[in-house]
Amino acid sequence: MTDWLLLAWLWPLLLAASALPSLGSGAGQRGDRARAPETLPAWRASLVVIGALPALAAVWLVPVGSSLSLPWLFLGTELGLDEIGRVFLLFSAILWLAAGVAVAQRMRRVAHARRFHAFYLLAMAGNLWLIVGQDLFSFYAGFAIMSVAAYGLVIHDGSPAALRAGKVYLVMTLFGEVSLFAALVMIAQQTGTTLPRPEDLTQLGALPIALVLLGLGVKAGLVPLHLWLPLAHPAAPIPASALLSGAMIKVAMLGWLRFLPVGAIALPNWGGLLAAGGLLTLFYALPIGLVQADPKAILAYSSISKMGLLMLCLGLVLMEPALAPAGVAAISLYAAQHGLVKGGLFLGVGLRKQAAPAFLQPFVLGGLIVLALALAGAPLTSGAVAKYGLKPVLSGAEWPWVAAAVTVATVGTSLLMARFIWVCVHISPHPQPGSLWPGLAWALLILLVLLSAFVLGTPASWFTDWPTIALGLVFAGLIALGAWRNPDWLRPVIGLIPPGDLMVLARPIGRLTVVGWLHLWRPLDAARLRVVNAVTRGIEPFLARPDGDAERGLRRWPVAGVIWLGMIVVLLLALFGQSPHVQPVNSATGDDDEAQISAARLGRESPSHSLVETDPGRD
Amino acid sequence: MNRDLSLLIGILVSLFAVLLLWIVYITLSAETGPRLATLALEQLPESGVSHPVTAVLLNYRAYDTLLELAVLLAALLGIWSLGPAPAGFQLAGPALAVMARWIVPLAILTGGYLLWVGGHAPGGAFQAGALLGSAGVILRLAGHPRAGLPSEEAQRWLVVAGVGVFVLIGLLLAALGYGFLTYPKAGAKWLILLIETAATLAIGATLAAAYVGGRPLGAAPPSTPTPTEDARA
Amino acid sequence: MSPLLTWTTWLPAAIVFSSLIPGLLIFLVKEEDCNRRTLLNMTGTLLTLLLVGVLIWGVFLGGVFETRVTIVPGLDLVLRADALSMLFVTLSSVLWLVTTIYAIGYLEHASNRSRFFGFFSLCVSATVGIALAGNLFTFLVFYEILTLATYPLVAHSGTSAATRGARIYLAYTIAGGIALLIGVVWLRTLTGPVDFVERGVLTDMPAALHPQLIAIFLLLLLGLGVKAALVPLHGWLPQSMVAPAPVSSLLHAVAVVKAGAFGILRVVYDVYGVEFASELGLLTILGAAASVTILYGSVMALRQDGLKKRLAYSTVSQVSYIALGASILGPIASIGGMVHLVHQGIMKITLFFCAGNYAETLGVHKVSEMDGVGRRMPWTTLAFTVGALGMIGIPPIAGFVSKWYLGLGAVEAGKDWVLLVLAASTLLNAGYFLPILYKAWFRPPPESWPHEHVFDSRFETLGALLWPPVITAVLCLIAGLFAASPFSPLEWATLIARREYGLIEFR
Amino acid sequence: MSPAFLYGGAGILLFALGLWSFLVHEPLLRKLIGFNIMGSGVFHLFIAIAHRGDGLPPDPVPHALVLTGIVVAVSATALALALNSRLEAADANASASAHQTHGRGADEHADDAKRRRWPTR
Amino acid sequence: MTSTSLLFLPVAVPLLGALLVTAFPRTSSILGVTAALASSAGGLWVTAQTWLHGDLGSVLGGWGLPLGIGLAADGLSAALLAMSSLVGLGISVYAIGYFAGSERCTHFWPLWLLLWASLNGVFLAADLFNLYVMLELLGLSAAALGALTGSREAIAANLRYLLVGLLGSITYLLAVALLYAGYGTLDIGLLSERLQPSPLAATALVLMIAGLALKAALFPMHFWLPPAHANAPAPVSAALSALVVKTAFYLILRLWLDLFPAIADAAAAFVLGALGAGAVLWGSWRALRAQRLKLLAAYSTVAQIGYLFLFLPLIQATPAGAARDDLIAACVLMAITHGFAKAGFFLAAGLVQQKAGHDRIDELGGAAQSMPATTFSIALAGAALIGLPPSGSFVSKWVMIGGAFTTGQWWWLIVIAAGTGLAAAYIFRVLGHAFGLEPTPRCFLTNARAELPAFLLAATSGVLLGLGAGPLWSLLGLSGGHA
Repeated sequence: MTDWLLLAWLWPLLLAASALPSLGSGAGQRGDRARAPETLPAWRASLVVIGALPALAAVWLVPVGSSLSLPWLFLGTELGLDEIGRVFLLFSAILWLAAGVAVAQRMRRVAHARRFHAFYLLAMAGNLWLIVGQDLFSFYAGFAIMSVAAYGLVIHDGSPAALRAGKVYLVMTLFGEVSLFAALVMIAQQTGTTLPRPEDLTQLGALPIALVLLGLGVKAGLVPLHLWLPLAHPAAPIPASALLSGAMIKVAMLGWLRFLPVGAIALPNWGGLLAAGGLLTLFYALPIGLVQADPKAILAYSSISKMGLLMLCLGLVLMEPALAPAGVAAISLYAAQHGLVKGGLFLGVGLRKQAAPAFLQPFVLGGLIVLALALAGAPLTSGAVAKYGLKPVLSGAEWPWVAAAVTVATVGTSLLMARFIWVCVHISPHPQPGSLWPGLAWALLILLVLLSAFVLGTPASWFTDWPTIALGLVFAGLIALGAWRNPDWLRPVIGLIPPGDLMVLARPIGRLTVVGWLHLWRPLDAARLRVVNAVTRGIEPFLARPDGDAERGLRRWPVAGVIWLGMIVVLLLALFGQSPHVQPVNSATGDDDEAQISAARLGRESPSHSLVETDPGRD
Repeated sequence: MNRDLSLLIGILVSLFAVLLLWIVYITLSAETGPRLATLALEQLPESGVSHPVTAVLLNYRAYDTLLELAVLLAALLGIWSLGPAPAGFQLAGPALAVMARWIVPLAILTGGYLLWVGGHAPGGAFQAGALLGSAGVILRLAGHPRAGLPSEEAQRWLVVAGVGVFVLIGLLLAALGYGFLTYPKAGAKWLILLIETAATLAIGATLAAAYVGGRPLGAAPPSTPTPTEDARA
Repeated sequence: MSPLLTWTTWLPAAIVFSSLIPGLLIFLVKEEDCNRRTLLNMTGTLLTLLLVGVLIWGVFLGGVFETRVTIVPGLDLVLRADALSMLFVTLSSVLWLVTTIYAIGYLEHASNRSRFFGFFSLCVSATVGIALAGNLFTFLVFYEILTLATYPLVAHSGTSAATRGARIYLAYTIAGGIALLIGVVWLRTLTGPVDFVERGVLTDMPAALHPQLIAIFLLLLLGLGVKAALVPLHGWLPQSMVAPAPVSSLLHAVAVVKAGAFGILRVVYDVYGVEFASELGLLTILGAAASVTILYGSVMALRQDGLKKRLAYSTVSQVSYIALGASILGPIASIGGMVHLVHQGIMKITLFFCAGNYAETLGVHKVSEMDGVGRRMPWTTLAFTVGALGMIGIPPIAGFVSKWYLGLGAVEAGKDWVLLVLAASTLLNAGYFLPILYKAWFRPPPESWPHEHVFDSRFETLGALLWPPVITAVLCLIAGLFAASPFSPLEWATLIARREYGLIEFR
Repeated sequence: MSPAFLYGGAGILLFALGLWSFLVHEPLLRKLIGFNIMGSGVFHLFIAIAHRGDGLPPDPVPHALVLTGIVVAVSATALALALNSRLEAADANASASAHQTHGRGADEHADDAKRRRWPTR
Repeated sequence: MTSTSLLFLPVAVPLLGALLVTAFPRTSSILGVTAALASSAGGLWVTAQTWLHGDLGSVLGGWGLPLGIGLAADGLSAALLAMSSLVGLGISVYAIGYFAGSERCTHFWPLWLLLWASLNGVFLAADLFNLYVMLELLGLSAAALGALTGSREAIAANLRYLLVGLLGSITYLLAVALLYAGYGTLDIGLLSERLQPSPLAATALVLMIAGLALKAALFPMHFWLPPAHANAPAPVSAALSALVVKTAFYLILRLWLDLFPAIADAAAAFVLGALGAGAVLWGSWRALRAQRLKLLAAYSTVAQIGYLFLFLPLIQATPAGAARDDLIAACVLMAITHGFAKAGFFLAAGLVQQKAGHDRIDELGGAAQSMPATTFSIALAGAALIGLPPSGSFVSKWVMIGGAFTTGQWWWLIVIAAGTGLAAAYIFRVLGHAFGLEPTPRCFLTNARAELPAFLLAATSGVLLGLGAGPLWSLLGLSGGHA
């Protein structure tokens, strides 16, 4: 049964491969540009839907805790399904399916459709491989493929805003990926295995933990690292942003749960840091979300705040290992719920903008309101159930005031949702044909969200902190009333902060670095050039001058004669230099003892030996 | 510049000369062994000639003489390769013509004698060849364009004869088992004589042709046929 | 066993000759006699591949293959097949087959083809010789022959730029060759004939000689560094990009550049022995040089507009991964270095093939002209994408595997700064590859290509031009996806590392 | 001061003189004369070596060597003279032809002639 | 007839050939080639005998040693004899095509065969005075051959060469006279036994080296070589550079090793080494700056001779034994490889000059590209001149550098490195022109008979001598008698 796990992510990968341009057909050499954007045939468009089915099947068919080891694949992959994995697989598969239907319908006639489908399937494969794969390599491989493919989704319609968002997304994702890579390398080295279980991770050093937090923080939207999120979501097509918000950013939580010693040992400082970060994200995103004009931007900021909440809970769990079992389950449940609701909201916005028959619009609005309430955690909704799950974590944490802070945040969220509904009401739809199937899928999704509240939740959980929700709604009603009476009351506030808030600062910083670099590099370059020119100018005349007959002088006989005689004199000096051994043996005039010595010396074996051995030092 | 260079060369050369003088003084004054003299003189009877120098030249160190003739031939071939001979001198005046008519036969005769006497007294191929060469020079000066030498074809054979005879005899002796240039005791005298005569002719022709200074011209000279060739042929 | 023993002596030599002899024959082929030339080419490549296959099978069975020819007493030419040489010989013979097909397609109507293919085969036999060299003398002989054989290829097109490039290439490599010669002879005078031995030869040299050994290592590094394009000595690589595409792909991505890196591996592992080298502090020198090259190469690549120039600088930085792997003491890092020898080869050759395709089919030479190339030549650009992503180190393509092992080995050896270098290099690679991919896939194509050349073939360009990059791209994927399977480059590198470090136990 | 040394010393002096004039004098004829004097100097040395005291006949081998040396010297001188005459002939008609064509001053011709290349084959 | 008694053949056969060719000028080329074949056969036969039976020696005239002239063929002379035979054969085959149809051919053959005879004579001679006569014959015929082109430069250059040769020989003769005076014999073998260190011996050594250095064109005295070799016809300049200059070096090596081991000391060797180093640097630099191909080749000869002289200090500093044998063998290998390489280079250069009508390097592109075989031979010969593997000079450079390290004379390394670099520069400056945009040549060999000798000579130097250096070692091993 476990090979469904392999099929879960391999199937979309294969489909993505088939979406590649076929060799012989239209992509030939002739007019590849003249044709209008081709509409994908039905069967090819439906690939995106079929892609998610094996994953969904895997959720049911594969028992929890089973694992499939493939030593030959990649660097020894280990596919398995634990509780967290199962929950993540479930809601991700559902989301990929729902969005898939929307893609199949909506993205058939649009330009570069084939390319979008290919990237969609690739992202799906990456996401699923990541969830199903237990070992480090699969996680990192899935993460990388998903991120790169998501880039293709973000910049699909090629507008300048999309391109800019894509660039920011890519740069930040790459930084995230690189730090994740470093972290995983250290984890592998310190734990010794590529299948780290929480107890192996206990003795992790500070650096890997920091890098994991940083790497996945980019994907999760930890505040200073969240800049790409509000830019990417509005720019991406609706189904893509649904998945970005719903499935892809949740991966960070999965990664943390897998690669941090959750529940094994207490990490007071790292846990505290994460919790504080979560808190900051939670409260930072809400006000900016409120002032956004684009509904998708609002949803983006709501995702950021929700992720902040999850980070807070994870931080608390890290600080207090006792909370781990309940906390982990709650976090994954909350993540699943948020994923589905956020996905639904995005798809709803899509339908709101392009739903075909006019009469469907009220149903769409109704659905959106339901989902908004679910997100805010209104009673009788899955949001309440999920929030109920988090209660023990928040209450049991060391920081007593955290529960109060969260309630304030809940108020903020409900305000945000009200703002969202307000904006949706004012969208003027321009219907397009073929929105029947997406509508149906959306309806099913809403039904699922509603049902999940009753299936999973206990009666007590249905009414978790309904008073704060009520307060929020009343407050929202008052503002809505004020805005309804004179529309330009809030005008100065709306659009005060552009979507990519801190990105505004990016341009000046960018310009600054470029100027600084030029100032540094230019003088260096100039100096180098000067040196090179000086050298060439120096050598040039020397080489270029056709050198005259340098040897004419040498050729004159007197000169040659002097040189030759000079050489003879030098050689004579060299030979006569060592006078003792050159003393003539039988010279009448030389003194006798000198003769005896040299004769004695020569007495031994052949002269060449004696000469060299006796005075090797001299040469 | 040249002034001090030649001075410098002078100093160096004189230094060099002093050293050499010292060396020669030492070696000559020291009583060295008899060198090759006694050995050469003892072997004289078997060498086939009585005069020691001719024995050394044509028997003990015959190989050197062979090569020496080759050097002469090389020089001539070098001269021929430079191009045709320059124009000869105009016909000699009466005094020179008479003198030539007397001197040339005389030179040839003494050459022949010198060749013969070489066997037992100072003389031999080189001195005889030199005389024949001088006869050629006189004829050239007297206006004979080819210095009394035959046509180019013949000249080539004449010039080659010296080295040719020597090498052929050597190879023949080697073939017969005596070894290259190792004369049998009995025939040594006649072999040497044969080599000497061929050498004389070759040296004479070579020196004359060398004096002509280039490849001999085709046409024979208009003047009276000189007595020399037929006398010798 | 006797019949088996005899062929173990001539097999390595047969491999070298199987590419040498067809090469020499090709010189004599008349220019317009295309099919005979192609026949000779293909027989050469297939024969070499077959023999290499037999060799691998033989080595796998544990046979020892060695051809020893004594030129002069004390100096002998040794061709031996040990694990490390098998890695490089397999790489070069496989890629030679692919590149020959590509070259035949690429030089369809070019001039001087007999001369080209002759020298091409000479180069490959030199590379095979380098791979199989059993001692430093043989290595040096083939190393210099490689220089001689590559010069005419770089100068092949005959333009003034080509001659200038070739001259610069020659100046560097000849100087390197001289330094290597002096180093090798100096070593030989100290230690006698230097055969490559698994754990290094010099481990037990007396302490007095250590300063000399360090000086020798620097000389050897200087000589090998020229071909391995370490920073100060890399000047020739970008200049020799004027060579035709098959040359720059096989030679400047695989044969020549790898010869330098392979040499460094040989010197560190089989001459000095890695423990002894680290004792002398040589590894830190090598590590520093490699890191500087990695970063400098990538930074320079950012600024190049010419596609092949950019790939050249990328080669400069990527080859130093191998040197970096060698410079870290530890089996895992050396596995990373050695496996990168293969991975970088297949990835870089894919990129150069694609660059060649763009130049040949569309006349696109500059990155700025590459808008919308993905639409016009989807399969080539897809191969280019696989290669580029592999270079950046995106799993599951081969590049990630070697980067992973390098990182792991570095952390194992306690050198965390190497992770920083790897991270910076990855970002820089992304910095100069992703814009190309973006332009290719997401930008609309221009009105008309610089000088488009329509081939009469069903595919986007000539079949012989299209299939090689696709094949090598698939190779990258397979090397990545099935890295852990037996007979993969990674397994083979692990085998080598195990022998180099004497870890006897078999996993 | 045995006669042999006297004679040998004279030979050495002759050799030195010949060498000096060979190196210093520029015109070829003086060089050749210098060379021949050097040659005769060496031959005198050989003869001096051959002397074995006044009673005994002299050593024939050096005599033979001298004979060979003389012939070699003669042939070398002959070739040198022939080369030199060709050289002067070449200069002569080169300056003659230069004179007709350019009509410039006499001495310039000499330089031109020296430098103009003889048409090679 | 035992093999020792046939030692005179390599001299007699070419001599006989020369005479025949002089006598029958019209059929000179056919006769000449047959004579060339015969004499190379003779030379190779002597080498084979030495290879099989070890050193050969015989005395001509049957009068025993002190009196008669000895001929000796040990490993050293056998190796050089083999070189001169093969290179001579190559040059002769080339000369047929080169001189075909011009009346110069009748002058070339006799002088060429005389030169060949004197070459073999020098390698086989064991008698000092005989060597003098051989050197004279060599000098004269070489000068005469050099002047064959008849151009003014050629005649002036060869006159200067002749004078230099005469000066060298007369100095050598003076040394012979002194040695005869001092030790009473002219045979090298006897003399080396009787020789004791004395001012006489030292002076004789200096005189001989000075004379032969002039003939071998050692650095300051090389002024006559470039014009003489550059203006001679191609086969002649090949013979001059490859063979004639080698004989002078052979004699210096022979005297240094066999006759004067007791007297020659490190200081003298260092002087010669220094001059050699100067030759390497100055020759290579002038070759790099030369405008004409043949001038480049001539200066390259000056440089290569410098390399040979570099061996002397190394050999002197190494005590007798295997290391010294290696060095001597490497020196001989370098000489032989240079012989083949330079002959191949000059013959190829001649072809290029014939095709292009001139030999100015900068305008050679077209000609070089249209004759692939010739350019390939220039490349192979160039590789041997630079000392790149697989050429023979690579092996000898390997041993030389090894020797420099063992004897601690590291300063020669700088010279060798600089020399190799400069050599690569000037060789590839020529080869660079072979890759222009001219039309593609139809096939490899354009004119087989002319290109084949050059190609084979270059290939031998470039490849065979490198890989096949073993037999030379065993051949020379015989000579030393050491381990």
